[in-house]
Amino acid sequence: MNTENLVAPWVVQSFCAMIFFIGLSGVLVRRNILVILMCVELMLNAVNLSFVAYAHQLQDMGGQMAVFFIIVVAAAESAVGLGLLIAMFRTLKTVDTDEIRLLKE
Amino acid sequence: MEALKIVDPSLLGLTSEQYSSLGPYLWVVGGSLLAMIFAVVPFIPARISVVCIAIASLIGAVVSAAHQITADRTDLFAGMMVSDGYSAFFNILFLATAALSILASVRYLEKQKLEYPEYYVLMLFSTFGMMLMASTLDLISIFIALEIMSLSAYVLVGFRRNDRRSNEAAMKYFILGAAASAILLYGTALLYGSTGSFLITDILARVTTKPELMTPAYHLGGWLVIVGFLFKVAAVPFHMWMPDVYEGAPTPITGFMTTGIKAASFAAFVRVFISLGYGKDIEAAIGGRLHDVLWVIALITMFFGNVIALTQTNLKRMLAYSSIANTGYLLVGMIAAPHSEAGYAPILMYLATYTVMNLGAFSILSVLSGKGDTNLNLHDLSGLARRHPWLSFAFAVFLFSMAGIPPTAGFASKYYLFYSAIQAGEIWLVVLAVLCSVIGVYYYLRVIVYMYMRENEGLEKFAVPALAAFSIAMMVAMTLQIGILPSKMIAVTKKVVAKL
Amino acid sequence: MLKWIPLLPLIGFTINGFWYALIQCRPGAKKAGATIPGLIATLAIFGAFLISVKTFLELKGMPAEGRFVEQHLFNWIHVGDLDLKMALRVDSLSTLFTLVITGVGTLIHLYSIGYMSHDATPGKFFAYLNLFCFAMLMLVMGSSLPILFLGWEGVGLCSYLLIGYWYEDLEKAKAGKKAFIANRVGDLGFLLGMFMIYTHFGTLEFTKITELLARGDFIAAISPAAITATCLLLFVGCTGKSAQIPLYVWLPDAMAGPTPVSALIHAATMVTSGIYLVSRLNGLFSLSHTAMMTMAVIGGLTAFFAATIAIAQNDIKKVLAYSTVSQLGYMFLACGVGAYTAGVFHVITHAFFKALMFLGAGSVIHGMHEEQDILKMGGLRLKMPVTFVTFLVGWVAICGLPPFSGFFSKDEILWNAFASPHGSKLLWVVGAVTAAMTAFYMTRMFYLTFMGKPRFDESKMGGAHDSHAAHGHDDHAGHGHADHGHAPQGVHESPATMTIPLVVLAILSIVGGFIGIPHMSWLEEWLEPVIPAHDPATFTAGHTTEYLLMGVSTLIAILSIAYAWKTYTNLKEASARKARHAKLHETLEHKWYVDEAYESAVIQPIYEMSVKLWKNVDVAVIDRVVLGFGRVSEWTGQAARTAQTGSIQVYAVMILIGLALSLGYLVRGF
Amino acid sequence: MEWLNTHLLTALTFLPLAWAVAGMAIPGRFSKHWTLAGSLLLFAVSLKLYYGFDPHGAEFQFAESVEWIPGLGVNYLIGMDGISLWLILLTTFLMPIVVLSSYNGVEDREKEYYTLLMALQTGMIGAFVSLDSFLFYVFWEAMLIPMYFLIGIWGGKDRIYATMKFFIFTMVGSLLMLVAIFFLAYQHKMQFGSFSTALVELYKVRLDGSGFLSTQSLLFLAFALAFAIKVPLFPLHTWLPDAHVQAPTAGSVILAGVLLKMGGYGFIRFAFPLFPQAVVLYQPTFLVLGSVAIVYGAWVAMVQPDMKKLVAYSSVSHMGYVIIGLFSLNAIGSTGAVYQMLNHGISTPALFLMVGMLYERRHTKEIKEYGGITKVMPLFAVAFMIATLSSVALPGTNGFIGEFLILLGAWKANPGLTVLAATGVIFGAVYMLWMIQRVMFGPLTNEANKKLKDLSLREIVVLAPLMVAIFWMGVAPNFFFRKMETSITRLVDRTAKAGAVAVALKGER
Repeated sequence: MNTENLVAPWVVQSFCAMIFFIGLSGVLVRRNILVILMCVELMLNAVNLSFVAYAHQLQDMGGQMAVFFIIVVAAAESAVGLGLLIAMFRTLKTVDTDEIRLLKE
Repeated sequence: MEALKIVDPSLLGLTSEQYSSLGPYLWVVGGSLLAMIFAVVPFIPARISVVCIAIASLIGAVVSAAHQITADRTDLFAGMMVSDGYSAFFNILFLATAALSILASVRYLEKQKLEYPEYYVLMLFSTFGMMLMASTLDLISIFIALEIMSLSAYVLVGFRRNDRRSNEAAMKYFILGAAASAILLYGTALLYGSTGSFLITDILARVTTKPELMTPAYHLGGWLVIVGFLFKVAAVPFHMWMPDVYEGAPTPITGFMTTGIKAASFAAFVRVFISLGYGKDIEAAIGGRLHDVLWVIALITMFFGNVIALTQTNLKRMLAYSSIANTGYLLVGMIAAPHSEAGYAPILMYLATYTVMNLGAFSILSVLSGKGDTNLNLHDLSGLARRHPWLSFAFAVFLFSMAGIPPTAGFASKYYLFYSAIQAGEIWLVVLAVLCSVIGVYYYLRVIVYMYMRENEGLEKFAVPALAAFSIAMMVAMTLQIGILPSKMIAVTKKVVAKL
Repeated sequence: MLKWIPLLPLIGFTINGFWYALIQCRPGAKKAGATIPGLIATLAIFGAFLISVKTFLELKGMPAEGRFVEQHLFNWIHVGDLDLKMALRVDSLSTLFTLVITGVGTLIHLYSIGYMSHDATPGKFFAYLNLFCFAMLMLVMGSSLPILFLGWEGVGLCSYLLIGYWYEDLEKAKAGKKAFIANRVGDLGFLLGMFMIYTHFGTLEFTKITELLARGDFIAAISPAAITATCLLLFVGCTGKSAQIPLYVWLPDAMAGPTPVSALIHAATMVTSGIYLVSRLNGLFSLSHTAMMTMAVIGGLTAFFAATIAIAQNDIKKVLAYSTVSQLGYMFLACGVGAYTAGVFHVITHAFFKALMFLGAGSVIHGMHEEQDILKMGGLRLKMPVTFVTFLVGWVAICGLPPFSGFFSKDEILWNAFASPHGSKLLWVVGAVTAAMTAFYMTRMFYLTFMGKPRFDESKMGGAHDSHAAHGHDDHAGHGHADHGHAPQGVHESPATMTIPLVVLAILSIVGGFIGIPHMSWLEEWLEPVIPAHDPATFTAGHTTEYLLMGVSTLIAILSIAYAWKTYTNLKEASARKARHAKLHETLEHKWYVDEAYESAVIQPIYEMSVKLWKNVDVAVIDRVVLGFGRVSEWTGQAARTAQTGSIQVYAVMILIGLALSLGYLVRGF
Repeated sequence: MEWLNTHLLTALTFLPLAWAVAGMAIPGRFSKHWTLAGSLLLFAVSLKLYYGFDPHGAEFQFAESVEWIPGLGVNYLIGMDGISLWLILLTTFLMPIVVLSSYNGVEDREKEYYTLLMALQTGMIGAFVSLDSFLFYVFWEAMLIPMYFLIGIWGGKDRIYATMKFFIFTMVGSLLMLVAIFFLAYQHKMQFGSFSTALVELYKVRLDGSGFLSTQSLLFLAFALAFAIKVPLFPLHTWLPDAHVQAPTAGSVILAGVLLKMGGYGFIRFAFPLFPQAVVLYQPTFLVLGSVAIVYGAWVAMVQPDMKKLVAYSSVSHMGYVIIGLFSLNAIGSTGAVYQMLNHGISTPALFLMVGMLYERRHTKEIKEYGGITKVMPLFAVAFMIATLSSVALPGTNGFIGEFLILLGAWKANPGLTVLAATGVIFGAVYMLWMIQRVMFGPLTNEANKKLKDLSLREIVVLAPLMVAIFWMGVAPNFFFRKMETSITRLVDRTAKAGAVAVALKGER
């Protein structure tokens, strides 16, 4: 396998970093909780990509393996997240983060 | 790519003493599964059966964990998990927390009309998550254990489904928890990328042998992992979620979270902290400044934790902020640990006594709280001493202990922590910590003022449930015992930490 | 045997005291008469008198240099190198004082049985009187300065208790307080003087101090400034106790107490303790000329100043009070010019005739049913013959007419002021002028009280408890005891128990002078071991001038008596003269406004200062600072709390800011 | 009984607590008799201490040592010397009087009241006997809790402000002391290889005491702050008047009688021997502060409308004497200071008890409410006069011996300041006599005062021992000095030796 036409590792890593911070800023900026959940997923997948990139770079299967765990956990997480969202929607009738300001100070 | 390395089959088989060291975990998992089954069995009232199973499994786990403390270190799953004194100590702590929280919440759930058996199952899952966190050496499995613990905690926080505050708290906890876990994960990825291994012991070994591995990515990754943990233990810049979540969650759960989840986070944090080589010679590049950053974080955590608690009238929020302040003291312990002769022992002892105190306080609050956690404000307590002398005496003992007044456990552990901090040369930090704790003395004593010195117009007399009374009495006894004769506890923590 | 002298009055005090406290204080206890406690007290002091006479005779038998009796009771304070023994020591000087105290004391105790017959709590009165005698005896018999100080403050306490005896009247209570505090100011000086002595001499025992004073080399080692400072500090103590210029203000107000008290404490004994101290430490004082000079000047000034005020006083006791201050000034003048023996001699004679006149005044007041204003008296010579005669003797003695004791002692002082190496002509002039004024105001008082026509309406007198609201009266507002015991009854002579002491004192006033006749005075020879006599060579004038001066002073006395007698024969002319220079008379009447000056210069500023201290420093500054910490943390708490807006976005942003800041520091370390 | 002889001090310390816990079973009505019996028993036991103590024996007698926290070098080390002997006796002497005086003063929650009193006594005696700095700190703090509750529950109108202020004030000082104790233990490890907080061990620790901000000086300041707050010394005294005015009679008697001595005792036991050079360095500062405290306390006391506050400020003034006595660094001054602590522990409680008696009758402490009391309460007037004389330091009473020795000692150290301090003698007389005049003398105008009853038998029994003590200590002070002399000379020698070193250092710098 010739390796010369492959992408340089730092490119992939910086790409992952970009996606990660897009996801993070999504969580900060967006009002709608559904979008926030999606952004969290985005962050997790960015990490997956960086894992795979490192695994390839280090020629070690550990990274690849980690991705599976992360995907499983991300699934569980979003399940719980959506469950909570529905419960909240049933009482607060909204998914907007500005509405849920009951607990403060 | 050359052929994939085939995993060595011998790793999968479990030798007999590996099997026994897994005892506590098996008890808890078995207990939770059994509880789930019995929850749906038609003719046995779920409430009693699930509770009994949960308590039984916890007690079994404690018994088997007790052996581990003395037993020497056994590696499991090719080094990913270890069962040594350290993890046994924490396992016992988590199991005790879970048992005492369950005792406190039995009557509480009845009062709040929330008698769904899943409560206890989730509690067991969360305990299992904590136990894993205390014993894994692999970054990914730390992440997984963290998620097991947190996910069940998110649901437990939102347990009061049709109450807006509970939902809001759960949602906030979920979003920010998920974001923090993602940050932690990204840190893990960077660490993996720069050192090529997940095992924190390997990372340390590789970095010490080849210092050039410490690229900026490594530092970023290390710091992101630390930030992930700082979020979990609610150090100040990352603490904003905690008061709202604690106020929204049902009281026993708040108790469970302040003690269990914080202790688990600290357990994992200590292991990762050591693996990042903080305090060893290699930390020169990052160490000097890491110490200063942690120093500042510890200080503002203590200061703001105490100062904001001063202004709180809601008891749960006040205890939330006091828990933040205690995180500050623990961070002081973390900073001082590598340079002091006692090492991380004071942190373990502080966590143990902190757990006893807070659990006691929250059990009392769950006994006191009315429908939907109302009447937990300061003026609801006024004149409590006249109506419930023993309950207010217990609460007074816990408050004195939190304030760090002698013959109580809080004092002994604070003394031990500051003592080792002084040995590490952090004199000025200790002086500031001591002054912050004076602010703490004020708002702890203010509660006692309301209980003992105000006229009697608080909430009317009510029956104190037997189970809760038993657990509170036990915790009062433990607080005073550790306070008066702390040497046994100090010896245990020292022995446990020696083999870290 | 010596310890019984102070011990007997102490026993008298305890008996009367406990009897009063345990029996009379019980609610509903029946009112006790004055005779029983009076007798106990008098017997106690009389016993002490007998023993002191026995001691005196014993001392007489001893050779001159070994003339002292000592008795060690127990060691009082033993700390580090300070070793104080509670020991009594009577030598020639203190035996005189014990004789005066116990002698005059017995007479006054006897007198007050009659005087206090109508009082509600005589037990308490006699207990205090005995306690006073105990303290005074300790003062004069103490073997070291702290024991003297024990007596010193003890008498201060008793004078406070006795002046404020009729505590119901706020004026009297205030007078008591004023006396104690003025004494306390003096005692501060005394205390500091004691410390100076201790640091420089290493001991506080009189015997050791006199030994060290004798050793020339030791004295040379101490700086003269230190000695002067010590003497001046001790003298400040004397001014407080013996009512000299700066601190004399309490003595006139002390007249608020019952008259026997004024007689015993404020005439005969307590006020002379200053002279005792100075003559006891005469060795120390004579080392520093400046201290002697200040003493002489202050003594002279006080004598003159008090005499001027006495002229304008209308209250019989106030006149006597200012005359006492003036005579004390004389005594300090004597000590100031080095004539300690003359000072002691004047103390003795003054004790006799001043006590006599006070008791006489007491008998007048008792007879006149609490009338103290001499302008409302007159012509009492017929109503109270014994008091009249004895008062006459007292009057003549104080004016200094030859055969009487006053003449010898006052003249001795004037002679020494004139001729002694420390004295000066100016001092003699001041002394002479004061002597003239003394004669004037004494005659004025004597005449207005006893001579001329009665200026009071007898029928109104002597009715049921006639408690006049007159200023400064020692009214008999006894605790509601019923009536005066008998129908309205005119001015009457005092009963026997009061007149006998008067007679005895009169005799003493006449005879008293013969112990100190110049050039062959028994007293000088008697006090030789304690007070070294002056060798006449150093005197600046010979015998002839001495006799000449004696003539001059007698002449002055006679002239001013005649002048006073003439002015007061017709009252109208006297009041016309008073109207002429009214303003001067008015200032004199108001005691040169000294009390008001003290009030505004010292007491008021301290009061305002402490209010300011309390309000501003304590409450405003310290408390505010202390609470400030609480408030600051409360404020930051509130501020930080509002940052908790509850929105997830804000929390997430906080996390990011935390992350960014820490990362920035970690990577570059700003 | 054998155990009692060998472990007398432990018995003395924990008997009150055990007695109180045993008293729990007794119905509320009898708890006061039970406590009185307990405190009298304790006084008897403490007399055994007096007879057992041999002034010329070892430095610390009746010593007991049991390992407590081996990991940190802390052991349960207790013992006593001449000075703590008298302070313990003062505590056990005052307690029966306090219990008897609050017989009908306290109605609600009697059982807790008496339990707290006994717990307080355990804390106090414990602090006086502990020779391990950590143990001392534990008792020092544990003592605060009962007093906190006593003032907080049975106190006056705004008792909560007062008790909170009292607690936090003392807490700040003592926490800094705790940090200093840690540092000392750490230095001991550096210099001797093993942790130890025992006093005798810490005496051996060498600390650089050269400059004003050297380690020894900073440590000394940390200890001195804690003790100065407790004394209370001039700028740190504002908690005392509030605590006294709001505390119940028994509370303020114990607070004035014993708790204030804790500060002085702390100086003697800890600050002086551990940091001799720093003591010499800071001697002038504390002499000035002490003198200012005397005059300031007297002046502010003069203008107080409330009797209890007046007596409280008088305590500030009296304790100012103790400070200048201690810091005169010579045998006479130090003995005077210790003796003044005992005097203050007799005369001020007497005054507080009597103000309490007036309060029980008229329910007011305002001076203007009274006037001419002597007419209706002559015996009370006699007792009040005796207590005033003692507090005004009249010779023949205990006050004089204390003040005379202190001023004499201070004169040797710094004559100028002693003049300022000695003026306290005058102002002391001024504010006390003025108060007596306004309360005791003058016409009986106020109607309510006419019906006041004189002292009951119980009240006489309460006051009699104090009156006897006032005169006994005034006339026969040697009885007290004999036992404490050697301890004081040891204290003074240690600071004097270090003083010489400090002077040498100052000299050559």
